[in-house]
Amino acid sequence: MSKDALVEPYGQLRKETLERDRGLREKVMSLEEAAKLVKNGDHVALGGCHLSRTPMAMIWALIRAKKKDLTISRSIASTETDLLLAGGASRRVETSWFSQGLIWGVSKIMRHYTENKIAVFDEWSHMSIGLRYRAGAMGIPFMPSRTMLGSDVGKRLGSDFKTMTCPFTGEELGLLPALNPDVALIHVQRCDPYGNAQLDGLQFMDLDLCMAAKRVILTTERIVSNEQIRRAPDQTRIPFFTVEAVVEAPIGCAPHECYGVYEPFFTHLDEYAAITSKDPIKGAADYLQRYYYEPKSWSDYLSQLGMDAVLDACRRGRSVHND
Amino acid sequence: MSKDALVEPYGQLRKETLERDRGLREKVMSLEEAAKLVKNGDHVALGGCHLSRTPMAMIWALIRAKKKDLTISRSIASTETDLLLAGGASRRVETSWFSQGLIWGVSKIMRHYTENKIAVFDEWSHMSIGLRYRAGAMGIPFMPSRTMLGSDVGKRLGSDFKTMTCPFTGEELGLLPALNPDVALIHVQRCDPYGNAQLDGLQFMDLDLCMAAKRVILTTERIVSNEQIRRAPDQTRIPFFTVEAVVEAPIGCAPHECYGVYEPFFTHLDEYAAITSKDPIKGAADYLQRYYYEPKSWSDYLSQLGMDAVLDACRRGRSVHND
Amino acid sequence: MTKHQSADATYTASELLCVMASRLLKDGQIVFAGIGVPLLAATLAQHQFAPHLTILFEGGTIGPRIVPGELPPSTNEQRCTRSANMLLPITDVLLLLQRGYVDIGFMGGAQIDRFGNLNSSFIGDADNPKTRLPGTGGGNDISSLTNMIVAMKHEKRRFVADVDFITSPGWVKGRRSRAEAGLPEGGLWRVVTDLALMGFDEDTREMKVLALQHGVTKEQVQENTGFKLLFDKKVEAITPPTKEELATLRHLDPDRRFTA
Amino acid sequence: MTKHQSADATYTASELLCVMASRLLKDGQIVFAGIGVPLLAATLAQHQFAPHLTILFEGGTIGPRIVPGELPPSTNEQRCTRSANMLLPITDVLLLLQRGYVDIGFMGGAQIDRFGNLNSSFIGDADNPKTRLPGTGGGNDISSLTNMIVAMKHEKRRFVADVDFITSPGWVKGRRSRAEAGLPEGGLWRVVTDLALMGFDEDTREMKVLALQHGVTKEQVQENTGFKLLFDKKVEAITPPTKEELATLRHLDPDRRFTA
Repeated sequence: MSKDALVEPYGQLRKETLERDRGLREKVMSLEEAAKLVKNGDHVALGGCHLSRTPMAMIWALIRAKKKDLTISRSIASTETDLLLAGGASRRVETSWFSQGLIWGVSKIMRHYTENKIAVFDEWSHMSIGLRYRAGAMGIPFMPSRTMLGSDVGKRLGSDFKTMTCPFTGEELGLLPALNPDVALIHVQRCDPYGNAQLDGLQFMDLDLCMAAKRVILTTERIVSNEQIRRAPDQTRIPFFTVEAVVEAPIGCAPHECYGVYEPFFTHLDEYAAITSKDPIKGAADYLQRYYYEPKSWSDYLSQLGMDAVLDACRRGRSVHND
Repeated sequence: MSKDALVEPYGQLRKETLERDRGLREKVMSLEEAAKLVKNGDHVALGGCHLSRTPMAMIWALIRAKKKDLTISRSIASTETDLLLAGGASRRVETSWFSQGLIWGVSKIMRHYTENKIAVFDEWSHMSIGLRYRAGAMGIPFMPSRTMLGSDVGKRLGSDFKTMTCPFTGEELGLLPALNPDVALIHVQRCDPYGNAQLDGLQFMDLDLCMAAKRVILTTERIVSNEQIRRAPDQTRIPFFTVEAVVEAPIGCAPHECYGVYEPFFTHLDEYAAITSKDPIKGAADYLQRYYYEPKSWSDYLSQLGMDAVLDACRRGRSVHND
Repeated sequence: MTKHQSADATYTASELLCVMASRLLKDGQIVFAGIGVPLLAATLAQHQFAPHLTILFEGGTIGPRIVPGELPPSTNEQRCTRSANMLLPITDVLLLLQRGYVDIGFMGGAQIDRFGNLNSSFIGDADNPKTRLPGTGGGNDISSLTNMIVAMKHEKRRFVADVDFITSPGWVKGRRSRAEAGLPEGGLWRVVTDLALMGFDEDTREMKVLALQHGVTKEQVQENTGFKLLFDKKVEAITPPTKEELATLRHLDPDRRFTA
Repeated sequence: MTKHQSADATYTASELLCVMASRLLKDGQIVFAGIGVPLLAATLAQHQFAPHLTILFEGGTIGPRIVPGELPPSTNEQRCTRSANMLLPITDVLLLLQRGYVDIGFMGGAQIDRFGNLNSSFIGDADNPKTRLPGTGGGNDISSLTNMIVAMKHEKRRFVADVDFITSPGWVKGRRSRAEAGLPEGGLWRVVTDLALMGFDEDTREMKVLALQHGVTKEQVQENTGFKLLFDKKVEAITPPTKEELATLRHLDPDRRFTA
C-alpha cells in the first residue's frame, strides 16, 4: 500500500503505528535475525551521513541476506550505497549527494548503475531530504520550504515537489512531501535492550528518521542497562518505542567512522576507491566476495580489515576526546 | 513594522537578522543594561514552562524598569505573567494555559485582568504555540498541523488560524502562523560570555524560541569559559549568534525552579497564592512592592525570599542528581 | 470532602477516580498523562499490573518513575523526570501524539457535554465570560490526536448538554462531525467519575453509561447529569477499590496532594 | 599540477584560490563552508585577520577549530567538530541558512554559467547523461538561501554559457528571474578562479570580471571562458599570495590534501 502513494495517508500511518508493539520490552537480536525484519521492496533509510555513523554492519547483513528492490534514502550516500547497488539489494536511491567523497572523485559504481539506467538516483537538496523526514516524523503530509525553487533539481522531481502561495504572506513556497520510511537503520554509540539510544557528537538526521520510520533497527557499539540510560535521560536521543531491534555490533560502521570511537579506515577506503574505479563491476564483485560473502561473521569481516587498521582507527577516533 | 503583520514578511525578517552583529563577541552585562534592550510594545517570549526555568530575574528587571505594552507569549504562563500584568508591563498574553498551577486553583490576577477586559489572553493549543515558534525558527511562514480543528479554540482565533487541503493527500490541515518574537528571555544553567548555552534536563521550547526571536537575552546560573563549552559542543543547545545579552543571575528563576539547581520555593508560592487570591489587585501590589520595587538588587530580592528558603530549594533541586 | 465506602474500605472521590481510571489502562500502552488524577492513576497501573506501561508528560518526559511522596506540582518540573528514559522538547513530546505513537491521552476535566467535548477556557460567553479559566494547555492537542480518558467529579454543573466553549474536542456535534472537522480517528473513549464509567454510542456519539460505581444507581447518575444519558443494555457494577489498590495509591500520595 | 608564481613565491592553483577566497571574508561573519578550498579559505581568514569569523559545516558543526594537518575528508566527520561551539542535526544547520543567520555560503563548483548557476548533477542531458555527477548535497540550499562565493579552476569546459542542469541556482536566467522563482535575496556574489575575481552585473546579472590574478590578462580570462564576459570599468590587479598567507595555508594543510 505504502508503495503506491508518495505520501502515506494519515489514517493508514496512524493505524500502522498504533499496531506496533510499543511496550517497554527487550528486543536484542543478531544481525541475521534483524535482517529478517527488512522485506524486499522496503524503503530503507540509512542513518548517519556520508562516512559517519553509517549502519554498515546491518547493510552488510542485508546484502548477505540477498535482499532485493530496496529503495535507499540517506542524507548523503557513499560507499555503503555503492555496495547496496553492486550487491543487488537496491535499484533506487533518494539522496542529495552520492559518491565516496570529494578526495576520491565521482563514484564509478554510482555512474555505472545510473548512466546505464540499471538504477534510479532521485536527487533532492540536502535540506529537502531532511525536511521530508522531519515532516514524516511530525505526522504532517508536507513541509513548506524555500529551496529547490528556480532550479532543475526541483523541476526534475515533477509533481513530487509542489509549490503554493502562502495564505499569510503571499510568498511562493516549495512543499516537500513527507517521507515515512518502512525501515530506518541507525548505528549508535550505546543503547539499552529496549532501544533507548544515546548518541554522542553529530546527530545528522537520525532522530527525525527514527520518529518517521515504521520500523527502526538499531545497531550499537555496546548495549548498556536501562538503569544507565535512566541516569541521564537528557542524553537519550532515540526513544525505545520507535525501535524494533537492537543489535550489538562493535566497530559496526567500519570502514566508516563512529564519533568518538573510531575514525574512517582511510587506507581501506583508498583501496576501495582504487579497485572500484578501475572496474566498477569486477572491482565491486571482488570486494563483496572478500568482505561481504566470505566472512563468517561481523568479527570475521573486521579481521579482514585487519587488527592494525582497527586499532589505528580507534586510536584516531578517541582523539576527539583529547584536549 | 512587525507589529502590523501576523507573520513577518520573509525579506524583512532576513534583513533584520543579517543586520544583527552575529560575530563571536562578549556580551556580558547587568540585568539593568539588558532591560534596555527591550522596547515598549515588543513581543517578549518567555522561555521555560510553567514553574520551570522561568527567566524571573529578567522579568523582575523589566517590571522594575516600568516597561509598557509588551505582548507576552509562553508555552504555559504562571505567576511571572500574573506579575507582568499586575506590574503594568503587559496587556496582551498569548499562551495555552495561564494560572499559577493546578494545586493553587485559577489565577485571580489572570481572571481580574481578562474578565474586566484590561488585558487580552489569546489562547492557542500548547502544540500550536510550539509550532508557531518552530515555524519562526525555521524561516517558514506557517506550519501545517492537525489540532485546533473542530474546536472553539481554533474558531476564536479567526483568520489567525487558517486551514487548507493538502495537495499531496487531500487531507484537511490547520496552518499555524510563524511567530518571530522581538525578544526571547531564556534562563540557562550555564553559558559562555558569547552566549553559547548548555541546558540540562527539560528543554521546553527554548531552542526554537532562540532561533525564532530577533533578540535573545540569556540569564544564567553561571558564566563559564568558551573553552569549557568547546569541550562538549554536543551539549550546547543555544548558539551564541542568536544571543544579544548574557547576564549572570544566580537562582535567577526563584521562586520557580531551575533543573538540577533548585526546585520551586513551594512555601513562598503558597503565600503568593494566598495573598493574590484574597485580593488580586492589592495582593499583587503589596507583593510587587515588597519583592520587586523595594529590593536594591537581585541578591536583595533573594534575601527577601530568605536564606533558608534558598538553601531548601537548592537541596531539593540537586536531588535530581542523586541515585 | 465526600467519603465513599465499600464493604472493606473508606476512600475519597479522588481516590476512587484514580483506582477506576487505572483499571482502564493496559500493560505496554503509551499513556499521555496530565497532572493530578491522571498521573496518579497511570502510576498506580504501573505498580499494580502494567510494569511495561510508559507515561508521557507534556513537559517533555518519556517513561519516568514517580517517586512516592514527591509528586510534582505540574508535569513540567524536574520531579516529573526522575529516572526517565528520555527528555524531549515540549513541542516534540506533543508531536508524538500527532505521529500516532500514543495509545491513550488521560486528563481531568472542568466541564463536559453529551458529546464528550471539554471546556477549560470560559464559563459563560467567551466574549464576556463569567469566569476565565486557565485554558487548554495540551488538552486540545491530546483530545484531537488520540483516544482519551477523562476523570472528573460527577456534578450537574460539570455535565452539561453543550459546553460553553469547546476547548478540547470530543465527538464535536456527534455522528461523523469529528472526522468532518478534519480530526483523525480517536476521540473521547471513556469518562470516569465517582458515580459511573461512561463511553459513547458508536453511531450518535452521545454519552452512554457503561458501569456504575459501587452502591450507585442509574437514577443517581442521571440526577447528577445536566442532559439525558444513554445507558448500555448491560450496565455493569464496578468492583470497589481494593485494599491493595488503595494502599499503593496512598503510598504514592501520602500527603494527599491529589487525592484529598 | 600548474605552478603559479609571483615575485617572491611559487604556489599551486588551489593555494591561489584559497588565498584569494579568504580575502573576500570579513571578521565577524558567519560562513557556511563546503569541503576543500572553502574550508581552508575560511580557516585561513580566521588565522589571518578574522578571529571572530564563524564557520558552519553541513554535517552540523558551528564554529569548530580546524586542527592543522588533520583536515576532514568531508564536512560530516568528527574532525570537523574539534573544539566547536555547538553541534546541530544536519537539517537544523541547513535551516540556519533559511532563517537568515548566514552571511556567506562558500562552495567549489564543477560547472558554472554566465548567470552563476552551478551544475554538479549531470554532464549532458539529464535523461541520458554523459556523466552522472554526485549531485547537489547542500549546494542547492546554500545557493538558494544566502550570498555565495564559488571557488573553482578557470577552464573553458567549466565556464559555459548555460549549464547542462541548474543544480544550484545563481541568478537563474538573469535580471529578476531569481526573485520571480520565489528565491530570497542573496545569490551568487563572487566567483574566484586562478585567473580572476568575478561578480555579476547589477541589472542583467551576467558575470563580470572585477579583478585579475597576478600576471593574467583580460584576454586570457576570456579565452578560458565559454561565453562572453563583462569587464568592470575598473578591472583591478590582485595582489599575489603573500609569504605569510602561504605559510599559514601550508601549516593548515601540510599534506596538500586540498591544495595539491
